[in-house]
Amino acid sequence: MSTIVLLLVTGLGLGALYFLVASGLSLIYGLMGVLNFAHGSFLTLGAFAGFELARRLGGDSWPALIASLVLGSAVGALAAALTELLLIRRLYERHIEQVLVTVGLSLATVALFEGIWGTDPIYVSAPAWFGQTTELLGARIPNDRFVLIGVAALVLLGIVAFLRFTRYGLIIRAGVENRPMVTALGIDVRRAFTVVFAIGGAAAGLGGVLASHYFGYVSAQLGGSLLIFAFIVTVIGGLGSLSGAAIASVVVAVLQQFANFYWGVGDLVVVLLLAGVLLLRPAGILGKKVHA
Amino acid sequence: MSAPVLVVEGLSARIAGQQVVEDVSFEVPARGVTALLGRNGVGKTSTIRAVLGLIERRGLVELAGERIDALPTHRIVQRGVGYVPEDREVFGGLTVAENLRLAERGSDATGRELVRELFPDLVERQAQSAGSLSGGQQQMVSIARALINRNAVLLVDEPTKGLAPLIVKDVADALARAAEAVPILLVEQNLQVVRQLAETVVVLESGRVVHRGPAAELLDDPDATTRLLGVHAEPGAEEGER
Amino acid sequence: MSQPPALDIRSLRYAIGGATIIDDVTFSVAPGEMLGVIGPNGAGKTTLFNLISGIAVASSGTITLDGADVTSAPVHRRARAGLGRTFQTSSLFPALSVAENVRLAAQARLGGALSVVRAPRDSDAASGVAAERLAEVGLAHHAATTAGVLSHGDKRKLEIAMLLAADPAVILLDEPMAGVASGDVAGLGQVIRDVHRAGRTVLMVEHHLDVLLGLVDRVAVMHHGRLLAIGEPSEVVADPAVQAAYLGEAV
Amino acid sequence: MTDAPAPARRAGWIRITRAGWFPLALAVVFGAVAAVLPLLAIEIPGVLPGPTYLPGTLQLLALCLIFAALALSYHLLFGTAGMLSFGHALYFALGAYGLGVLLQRTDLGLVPAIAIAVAIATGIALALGAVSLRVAGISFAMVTLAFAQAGSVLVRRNAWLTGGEEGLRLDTRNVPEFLIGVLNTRNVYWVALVVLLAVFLVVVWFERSRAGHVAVASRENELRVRVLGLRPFTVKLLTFVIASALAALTGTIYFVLQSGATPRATSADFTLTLLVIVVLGGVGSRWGAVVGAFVYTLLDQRLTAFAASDAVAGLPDALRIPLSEPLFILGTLFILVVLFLPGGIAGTVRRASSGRRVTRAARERLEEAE
Repeated sequence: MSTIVLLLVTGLGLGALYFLVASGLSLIYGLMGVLNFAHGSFLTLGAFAGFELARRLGGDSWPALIASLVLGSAVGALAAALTELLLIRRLYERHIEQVLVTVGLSLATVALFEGIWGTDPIYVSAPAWFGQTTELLGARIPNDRFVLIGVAALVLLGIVAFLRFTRYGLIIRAGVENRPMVTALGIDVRRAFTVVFAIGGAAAGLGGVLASHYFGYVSAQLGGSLLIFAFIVTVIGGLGSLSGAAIASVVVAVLQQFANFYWGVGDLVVVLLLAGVLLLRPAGILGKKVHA
Repeated sequence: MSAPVLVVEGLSARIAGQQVVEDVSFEVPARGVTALLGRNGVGKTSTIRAVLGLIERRGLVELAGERIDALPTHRIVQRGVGYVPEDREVFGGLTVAENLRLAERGSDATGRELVRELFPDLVERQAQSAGSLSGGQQQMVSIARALINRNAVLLVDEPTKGLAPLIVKDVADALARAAEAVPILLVEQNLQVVRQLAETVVVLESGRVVHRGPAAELLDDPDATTRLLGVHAEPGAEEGER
Repeated sequence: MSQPPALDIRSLRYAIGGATIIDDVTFSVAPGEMLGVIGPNGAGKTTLFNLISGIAVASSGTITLDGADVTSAPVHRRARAGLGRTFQTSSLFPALSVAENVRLAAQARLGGALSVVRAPRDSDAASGVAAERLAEVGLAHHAATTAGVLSHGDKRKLEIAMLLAADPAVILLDEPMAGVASGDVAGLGQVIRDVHRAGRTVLMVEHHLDVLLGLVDRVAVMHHGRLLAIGEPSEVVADPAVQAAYLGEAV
Repeated sequence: MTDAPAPARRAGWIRITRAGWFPLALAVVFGAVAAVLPLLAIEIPGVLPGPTYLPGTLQLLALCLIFAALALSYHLLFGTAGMLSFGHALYFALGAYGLGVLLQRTDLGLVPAIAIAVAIATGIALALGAVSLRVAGISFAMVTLAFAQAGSVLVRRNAWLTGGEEGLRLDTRNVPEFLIGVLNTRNVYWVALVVLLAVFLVVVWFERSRAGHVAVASRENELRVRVLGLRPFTVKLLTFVIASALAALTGTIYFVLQSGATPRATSADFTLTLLVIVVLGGVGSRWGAVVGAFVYTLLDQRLTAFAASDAVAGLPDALRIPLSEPLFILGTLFILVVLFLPGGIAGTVRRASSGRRVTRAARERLEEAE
């Protein structure tokens, strides 16, 4: 029983990380039709920024952690917004080229990160409470899992609230449905693109700092490895569906944890799940249309 | 007669490299309804979309004396061009209120009262998602989105398409009310509606203007109607049940 | 009846997102007949064609093609069963030449289109068929032209050539004259007449009523997703229900 | 190419096959020049590390040939059939690791081992392709990526079979003498050349076959193909399997040339590299893929040498760090090509040489709006 609870909560924690990456991917894809390969780099950059700041502030204090979370998401948002403004926007409506540019960006930035921070993982420190465990239903659960789950839930609520209650949110929701009609109402939809990129980047940057605590280290490859699972999550959840991404994040991560623990084949099971979903429901769990 | 609100001169447009509007010129007077007529596929909708910059276009378009043909769509709309698209194109996942809120353009949004008065039904259903409305109600939302702002001109594309006759009458009456305040360029297949609303008609054929004149003159001449609109009698007066 | 109808449609219904687009439509078309389908915009004509050709799948009802039930068969299987169609907007392979477009259609029909061993112009029955069909619609001189740069009227002709090359028994023409310059309408009408004369069953949606009524054997009137009337052109035009619903009061 | 078609009809084919004999003639010239290189002492300072007869130079050139062959197989997938795959490296790796494992664990000779490795990879491609092709476009890209990533994980995890992170060494027991050792590099080079030419011929053949035409037609207008009574799925799967088999074949030769393989050959980065090569060369162009592979491989090699040079080491950090990362420079170059040189090298040359042909960009715009 306690093992199951532990696996479940750890899976939820990992799912929270997947969601932080996948939410941005899904929003960007939904509004703009762009698959953003550079999304992992926003995450890695956020993680490194958070790490550098925390190190300067003394590493394992709570204020340092909170400051690093804030900085990580700010840096992620900024990097994403600049990517949209400088690269994506120039290729308006040319989806394949947009994907290619993000591919190039991800290759270049990962190399750059390796140049700056080296190829070896850099271990990060956190407040002592992070490493301790709390007992839940007989299972001793590392505290960082709760933080992850809490933050991801807040991000989900935040994004939902943003989409529901702000004007930009309204524009984004309408744009996902029918973009030309939004411009035909006199709205410059491109500004919403930048906003969506920034939100996605912020979530990824936040996820980067949290991932560095979940795994215990930062490396140039951190974003790339999470990105693959985030892709799988967005396909399973249904491209462009935020709630689909949330559900699929949890399902994928929990399944992965259990499969890893019992048979050591977590990654394989995830891919099999993907294959199964594609065979039964090519549009994903909450996808509206089969993408052509 | 006062200066026209919209001047279109030598407008051409392409979709997928194919000429869909060819050298079209006409004017929309500053008052009343001008109907843009022609058979299916002659480029009426494309003309409207070209004026709005929704498709690639060339030629001159002037709004109240200023050229707008080089502007992106959202800027054209911001200058006061209201648009009611073919097939309504409401945001089905948004509520009625959200659809309207999205359309409001800051200080231009002076038409809330008018919308409330014309479409009491929508006020009642403002929390309902637009996708769950009937076709007629969706058309009301689509028109309301244009009327909620103060506009220099309205471009209205087949507002009665696929609607039951009672609703057609409501839509036509609403447009008649709107036309008291703002000039309208109307694409419409239902010639009864055209007769009720329009003073002037412009007829397109194969992307070109082939006829221009007072509406009554054309509609009272069956030969001309047949020749220009390709109908024996009057198609599109949609009666019957949904 | 000794011969089954070329196309038989029973209680066909199609609903999406709560809206019923096609509502209880029943009719059949005899082999070699030409049926015009008319109705105001949004009446469901194109949807009806999509259901027949399999691009959309009916919510209920049956579609029988030459005696075989194809209600839920995939698009390519219906095509192989002898169904051909054109689209409202030209639907070609724009980067391929005119000849290649037609040849591809002929090969799809004659078999071996997926051969990796044979070059496209090997042998070839298909090449011969393609050349003939191009000549029939008067496009032989454009054989080498890239399809994407043809004029609109020529694209429509090319579509018909592709149809002919695939040699379907039943043809759906969705507004073949939409956007065609008025000078070309008569020529295109003649092409359609020839297609029909070769013994094929034709269903055609068209807004040029004057042309349509002169071509077809019978007319079906669609209105709000329902079949309002079907019969000989003169009868249908005179039918008071159609008058009231579609043609409207006299001007 | 059997009969002599009327001039008009011949011209009709140019769009896909170009003039019939020209690519083949070009291939013959290319093959002849490449074949005699090991016998000559050509030096191209700044491009090649040394004269062409030296093993080191030949090793690099052989790598160029292999990547060119791999890029051609990817061209078949992406350029011809329009399938954007992010998992093509998987089949290359299956070829390389398949051969390695077979040589290590069986007594098969080199040629049968290669044949079996390619056959296994082809079988896997058939199964995974059938699943991936349930979706199209961006989803297809993500799904192929996921499968490739699973392959990568399996290779890294199962060290007992694949050597894990260390990689797998070439077991030379059953490899012919003349392919082993630094001195025999030129023999491997020639084998690589033969493989490249073979891949080229298969690609040309497929593109000119009826199935190839249906693949192009499906890329342009899938619904129309279905309405004609054909199943785009079949031809896409066929293309996918052929491209994967070719990739596996090049993978086996890569394994021989490098005397082994590391998990990097299975990584997503490697597929992305392939994408960079094809886009750099020009999507839709066969020789663009070949040129792209040469440019990329040589550039990668030269940039790596440059990064390690004293000139870079002496620079301030802000310059030194980016310049010491070849992938950073290549990635940036790639972005610039996508932004400013649509059509890559081949597209730029084509634009420069003729203004009258319909440019690819224009054609794409047509398709997109269609």
